[in-house]
Amino acid sequence: MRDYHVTVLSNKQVSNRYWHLIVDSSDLKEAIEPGQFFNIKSTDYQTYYPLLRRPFSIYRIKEDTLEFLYKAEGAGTKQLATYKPGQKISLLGPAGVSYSIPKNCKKILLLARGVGIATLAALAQKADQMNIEIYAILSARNKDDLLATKTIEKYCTKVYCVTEEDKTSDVEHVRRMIHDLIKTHHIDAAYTCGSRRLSMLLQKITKANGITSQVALEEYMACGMGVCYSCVCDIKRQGVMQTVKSCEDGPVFPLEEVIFE
Amino acid sequence: MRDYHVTVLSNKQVSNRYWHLIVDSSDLKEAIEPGQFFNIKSTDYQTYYPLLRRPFSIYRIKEDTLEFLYKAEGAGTKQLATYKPGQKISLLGPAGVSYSIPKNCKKILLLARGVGIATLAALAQKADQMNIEIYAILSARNKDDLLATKTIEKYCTKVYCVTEEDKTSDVEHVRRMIHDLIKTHHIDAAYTCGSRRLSMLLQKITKANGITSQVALEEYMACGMGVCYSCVCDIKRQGVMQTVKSCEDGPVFPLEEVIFE
Amino acid sequence: MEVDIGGMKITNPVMPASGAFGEGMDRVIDFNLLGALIPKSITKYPQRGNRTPRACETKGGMINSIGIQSKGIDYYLKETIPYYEQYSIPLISSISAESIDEFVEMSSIIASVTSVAALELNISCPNLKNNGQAFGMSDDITYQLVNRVRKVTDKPILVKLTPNVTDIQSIALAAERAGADSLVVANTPLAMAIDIHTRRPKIGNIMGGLSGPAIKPIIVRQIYQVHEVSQLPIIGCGGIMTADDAIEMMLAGASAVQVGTANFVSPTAMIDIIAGIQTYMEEHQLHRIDELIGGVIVMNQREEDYI
Amino acid sequence: MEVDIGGMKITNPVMPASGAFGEGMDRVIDFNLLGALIPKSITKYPQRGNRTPRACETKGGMINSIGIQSKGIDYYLKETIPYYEQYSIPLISSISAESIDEFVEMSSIIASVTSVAALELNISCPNLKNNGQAFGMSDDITYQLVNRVRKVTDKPILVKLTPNVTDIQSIALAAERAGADSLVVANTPLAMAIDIHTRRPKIGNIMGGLSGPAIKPIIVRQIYQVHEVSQLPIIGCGGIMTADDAIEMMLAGASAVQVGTANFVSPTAMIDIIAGIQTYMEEHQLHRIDELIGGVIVMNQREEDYI
Ligand SMILES: Cc1cc2nc3c(=O)[nH]c(=O)nc-3n(C[C@H](O)[C@H](O)[C@H](O)COP(=O)(O)OP(=O)(O)OC[C@H]3O[C@@H](n4cnc5c(N)ncnc54)[C@H](O)[C@@H]3O)c2cc1C
Ligand SMILES: Cc1cc2nc3c(=O)[nH]c(=O)nc-3n(C[C@H](O)[C@H](O)[C@H](O)COP(=O)(O)OP(=O)(O)OC[C@H]3O[C@@H](n4cnc5c(N)ncnc54)[C@H](O)[C@@H]3O)c2cc1C
Ligand SMILES: Cc1cc2nc3c(=O)[nH]c(=O)nc-3n(C[C@H](O)[C@H](O)[C@H](O)COP(=O)(O)O)c2cc1C
Ligand SMILES: Cc1cc2nc3c(=O)[nH]c(=O)nc-3n(C[C@H](O)[C@H](O)[C@H](O)COP(=O)(O)O)c2cc1C
Ligand code: FES
Ligand code: FES
Repeated sequence: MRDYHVTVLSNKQVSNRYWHLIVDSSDLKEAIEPGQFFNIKSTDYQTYYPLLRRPFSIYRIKEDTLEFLYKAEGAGTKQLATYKPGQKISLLGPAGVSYSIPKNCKKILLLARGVGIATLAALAQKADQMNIEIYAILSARNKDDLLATKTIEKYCTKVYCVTEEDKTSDVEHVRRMIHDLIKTHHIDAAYTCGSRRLSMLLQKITKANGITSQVALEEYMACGMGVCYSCVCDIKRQGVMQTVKSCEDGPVFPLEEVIFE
Repeated sequence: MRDYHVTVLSNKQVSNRYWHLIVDSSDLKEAIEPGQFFNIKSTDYQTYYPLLRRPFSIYRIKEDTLEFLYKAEGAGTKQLATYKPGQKISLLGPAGVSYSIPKNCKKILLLARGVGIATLAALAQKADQMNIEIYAILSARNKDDLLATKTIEKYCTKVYCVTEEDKTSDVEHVRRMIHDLIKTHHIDAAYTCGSRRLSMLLQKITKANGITSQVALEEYMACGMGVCYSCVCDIKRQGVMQTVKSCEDGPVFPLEEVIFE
Repeated sequence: MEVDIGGMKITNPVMPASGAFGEGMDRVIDFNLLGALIPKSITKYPQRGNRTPRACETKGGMINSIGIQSKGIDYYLKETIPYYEQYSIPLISSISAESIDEFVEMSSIIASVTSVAALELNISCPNLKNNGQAFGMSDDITYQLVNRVRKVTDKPILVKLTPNVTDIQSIALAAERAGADSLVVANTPLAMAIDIHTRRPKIGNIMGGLSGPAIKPIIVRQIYQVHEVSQLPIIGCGGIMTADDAIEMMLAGASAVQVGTANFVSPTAMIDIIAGIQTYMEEHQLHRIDELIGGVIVMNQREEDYI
Repeated sequence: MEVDIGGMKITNPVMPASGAFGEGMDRVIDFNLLGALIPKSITKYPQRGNRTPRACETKGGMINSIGIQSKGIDYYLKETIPYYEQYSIPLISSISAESIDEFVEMSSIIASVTSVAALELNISCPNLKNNGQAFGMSDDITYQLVNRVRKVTDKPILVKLTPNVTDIQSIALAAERAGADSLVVANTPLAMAIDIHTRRPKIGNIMGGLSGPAIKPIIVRQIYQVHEVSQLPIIGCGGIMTADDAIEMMLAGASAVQVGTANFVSPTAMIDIIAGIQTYMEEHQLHRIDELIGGVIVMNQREEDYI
């Protein structure tokens, strides 16, 4: 983990609400794993507005580039969207615990919603390199928000898309899809990101079916480096309730440990 | 006076430290006179940095355009320099008391330093239209800072430049130049802007020689519309000391009234 | 959007903050659109005000130390009040004085002018007779001051509190017990800035009041605290730049708001804020402004669902 | 750049602010370059801390209400202190307690650890036994608290004052009389923010402390005020983002500074600030840091020449 000042190679709007950022990462010598994130300083000058960095998980990891996918919504992400190729940007990371793929894993299930799709895209890329069969259910408000679908399709055996627009994204429907999937295929591990509702659903199903599963949480982070305790969440580990820092002990947690109140 | 949202037509660096801004003023229906100023909002978005507007006097007034010349130095002027043609900018004004040219005036003297040259350029333009002979002494740190010289030369009978670089700008030397000028020509009125030292000098000379003279002050302004009392200065009017607002009662004052401590 | 401020009805909850508003602004906005008018605080005798520089910028704010540059009460009665009489909305006179007696004397004179709708007592300025402490820094003095003024007028008394206190609730309650009709929360936090190259304070008077967006979170907290203990209508003041800021203060407990520094940044700010509150009320289907006042939900604070 | 803080020599005047610094940062900066190390305030018993959300942004600042999430004093002695022993610079332990007795007990235990160079008493947090008022809001309680701790240790005692008081000078003097060696000016102004769409406070605990650039002018003023009356070395804290901010506080009267929120924005901020102070001293031909401390020029305040 370091504060890297890297060069923006590309920063483009890819759908109504989403942007795609590519930076030159040739100076980063550390290993970067899916599920980890960088804390990005969205403002370059001394306005201190917005004051704090914003955490974004890694979307794609290549030899000399790093990619992020983000929703330009609030002050920070809107500011981020103003970066032009050639400008320097400050990235603090890589931070946090990554997703892990169990040994001898053959088939996995990805369940993502919204920008969570970006986070799982990185995992899909890695799993594909390990020759794992990937089944993905991607959920979004509408088709325009189903970003990264093309990227993720490249790696997956099968991708299912559900949206509010098509009235296919309700929890009941997704539950049936997951059940069908795990009935047809022997799923070794499941991963989710981007929705509390879907995480709770997956938690129940994987518990009932004895499937290893992990979730990447998106808690509000002030420092992103384990010092401020703003990003805490409650987990139950070996029967003991603990308040942990999601920036350091997470953002990826075993799904069964997470307490969704 | 109004808060005009006008379009930037051009905003270019014209020397090492100075910038030249041209805006579309076709919507401004008010009369604008040399010595008046606009209070310009240098930041367009909600960063509130810098918080306040910055006052700039009018450099050139044309049919459908207004021009400003400014030194990009602190937070506000640096921000101002980032405006691109086509962007909207907020101008509050015209504000303040303008320079006035006495009736039957034939010859005037301008004494300007630094960006004060911009302020007096507008006056030169007007005086020239009135067929007045103009003699100007322009002072600056170095030749590069002698901006607007070309603009002002067009209107003037004779322009003298002095700089620190050439070791010609010391008060003694300028005093001799002014004395020579008023000995050779019958100067009806004198105007100054941009330097306290030179203003004090001109105050003494014009008083001794019974020449009408005016100065445009550059006090710190928070509101620029006469409500905050941050821009006050002391003047002596008809023998009575008064604290007046330079944004409303000025920025142009009869030189003999100003108290330079 | 009508609000009742201690008996004074105003057609909308937005008014200027004293000292950051004045006659010169009539060229830029229509005063009749505002909730009320408050000229700069007036003193008994003409005063020159503080030495310059009188204002400087800070990150997200500005410091001012104008002192009360004032032409005195005679000029105020002869020129200022008549000027504001041309407008149809309530005129609130902000009064600044050096002693309780002077507050009483001035209040009595100004309140007797028919066109003055209410008085605002600026008890946040340093009291020269009390070692520079502001009147509003003590419960006792606040009580005495307001109580004495209460006896000389029936017009609504607004008391402008200072934020520079350990316990704003007890000061608020002192003003309330003494008969205040409304509390303005609050004046400016005392602040200072130094130019590191000249080594001089950026303000001629060394210290001054901090205003602008930087202070809003402190003021919102104080409004909330005062609203917890006092029944009086609160006028929120400090750092409002947009309608959202005004709404935030109303949710915290303010019945109306005052806008200062924002006028300098954008002279139409108050008009924009009135429009913005209206839009918010329509969007949230609120029919009366009362539904907003003190409407913050503090029960069952929990993390927002992040689906 | 060496400074003496009540007997403790530090090689440069820049150190972290408690709670905005921690072990995780060793991956990003070399701790040995700092003036001192201050981990997050420790409580006697393990505590969960406050409900989330625990932080939010404001214009030019942020509000936090972490509560003291702490693993308790046993963990601190067994894990935290030994971790910091690997560094060669002084370790200052920040202590937070619920009663004077608890402050005394904890101070005595922690001060007896050889590698602890000094104690920082965080008297700015609410005292549950006293109706939520912070210890540092009362001269008397501040005096008693510091006086009792003074009796159990000879190590330097730093007292971290709260800015939320009417008269910071009298609190500073109470701490000084009671035997404090240094004053940290100051903790965070109490603040609040409300989400106008959900109508909920942006902080789970409703209110929290405001930090970041927004508060600097308030803190600079308090440093100046404390420096006027107290002989103790002051550590300035609140809103420092750059070397210029640190120098401003030193000119106001601080002997050293603490940096909090800036670490979140730029984890190398403290290192950059140390370098920036050095550059400033060279440019202004200052040979000793003492030439900076309290160096503000307040005589003959006059307008700057505008040539
Ligand atoms: C580990 C992690 C990985 C993430 N990965 C991605 C990603 O790949 N792509 C993406 O678009 N988004 C991602 N997010 C969410 C992203 O950080 C927030 O959307 C962003 O910070 C909002 O900033 P803003 O300035 O646009 O919004 P603001 O105006 O600041 O706030 C908008 C909303 O976002 C919430 N928010 C603000 N800051 C954070 C934060 N630090 N963490 C979580 N929520 C926040 C606010 O509470 C608010 O509701 C991730 C968050 C975390 C914690
Ligand atoms: C009536 C008037 C007309 C002016 N006309 C011009 C002009 O035509 N061209 C030009 O370049 N400059 C002009 N100035 C000066 C110009 O307003 C300041 O240079 C500018 O405000 C500095 O802003 P900044 O953000 O760059 O500097 P900052 O970083 O804010 O400050 C830099 C320096 O400028 C001073 N300053 C800041 N604001 C003001 C202010 N409002 N008035 C005076 N000094 C200030 C500060 O005290 C500081 O010393 C004029 C000023 C006035 C009052
Ligand atoms: C330039 C200036 C002058 C002020 N003068 C007065 C005054 O005379 N009387 C008063 O009660 N408050 C005065 N104030 C304080 C404002 O009324 C208001 O309380 C403060 O600015 C906070 O609000 P804001 O952040 O909206 O500006 C003044 C503020 C400024 C900026
Ligand atoms: C997230 C966070 C946690 C904090 N925790 C503590 C603490 O445990 N003890 C303490 O004395 N101060 C604590 N503070 C206050 C800081 O030490 C410091 O006083 C404050 O942040 C102002 O400085 P800054 O503007 O440089 O951040 C905390 C501040 C922040 C932002
Ligand atoms: S974000 Fe600061 S500890 Fe996790
Ligand atoms: S700048 Fe506000 S009165 Fe002149």
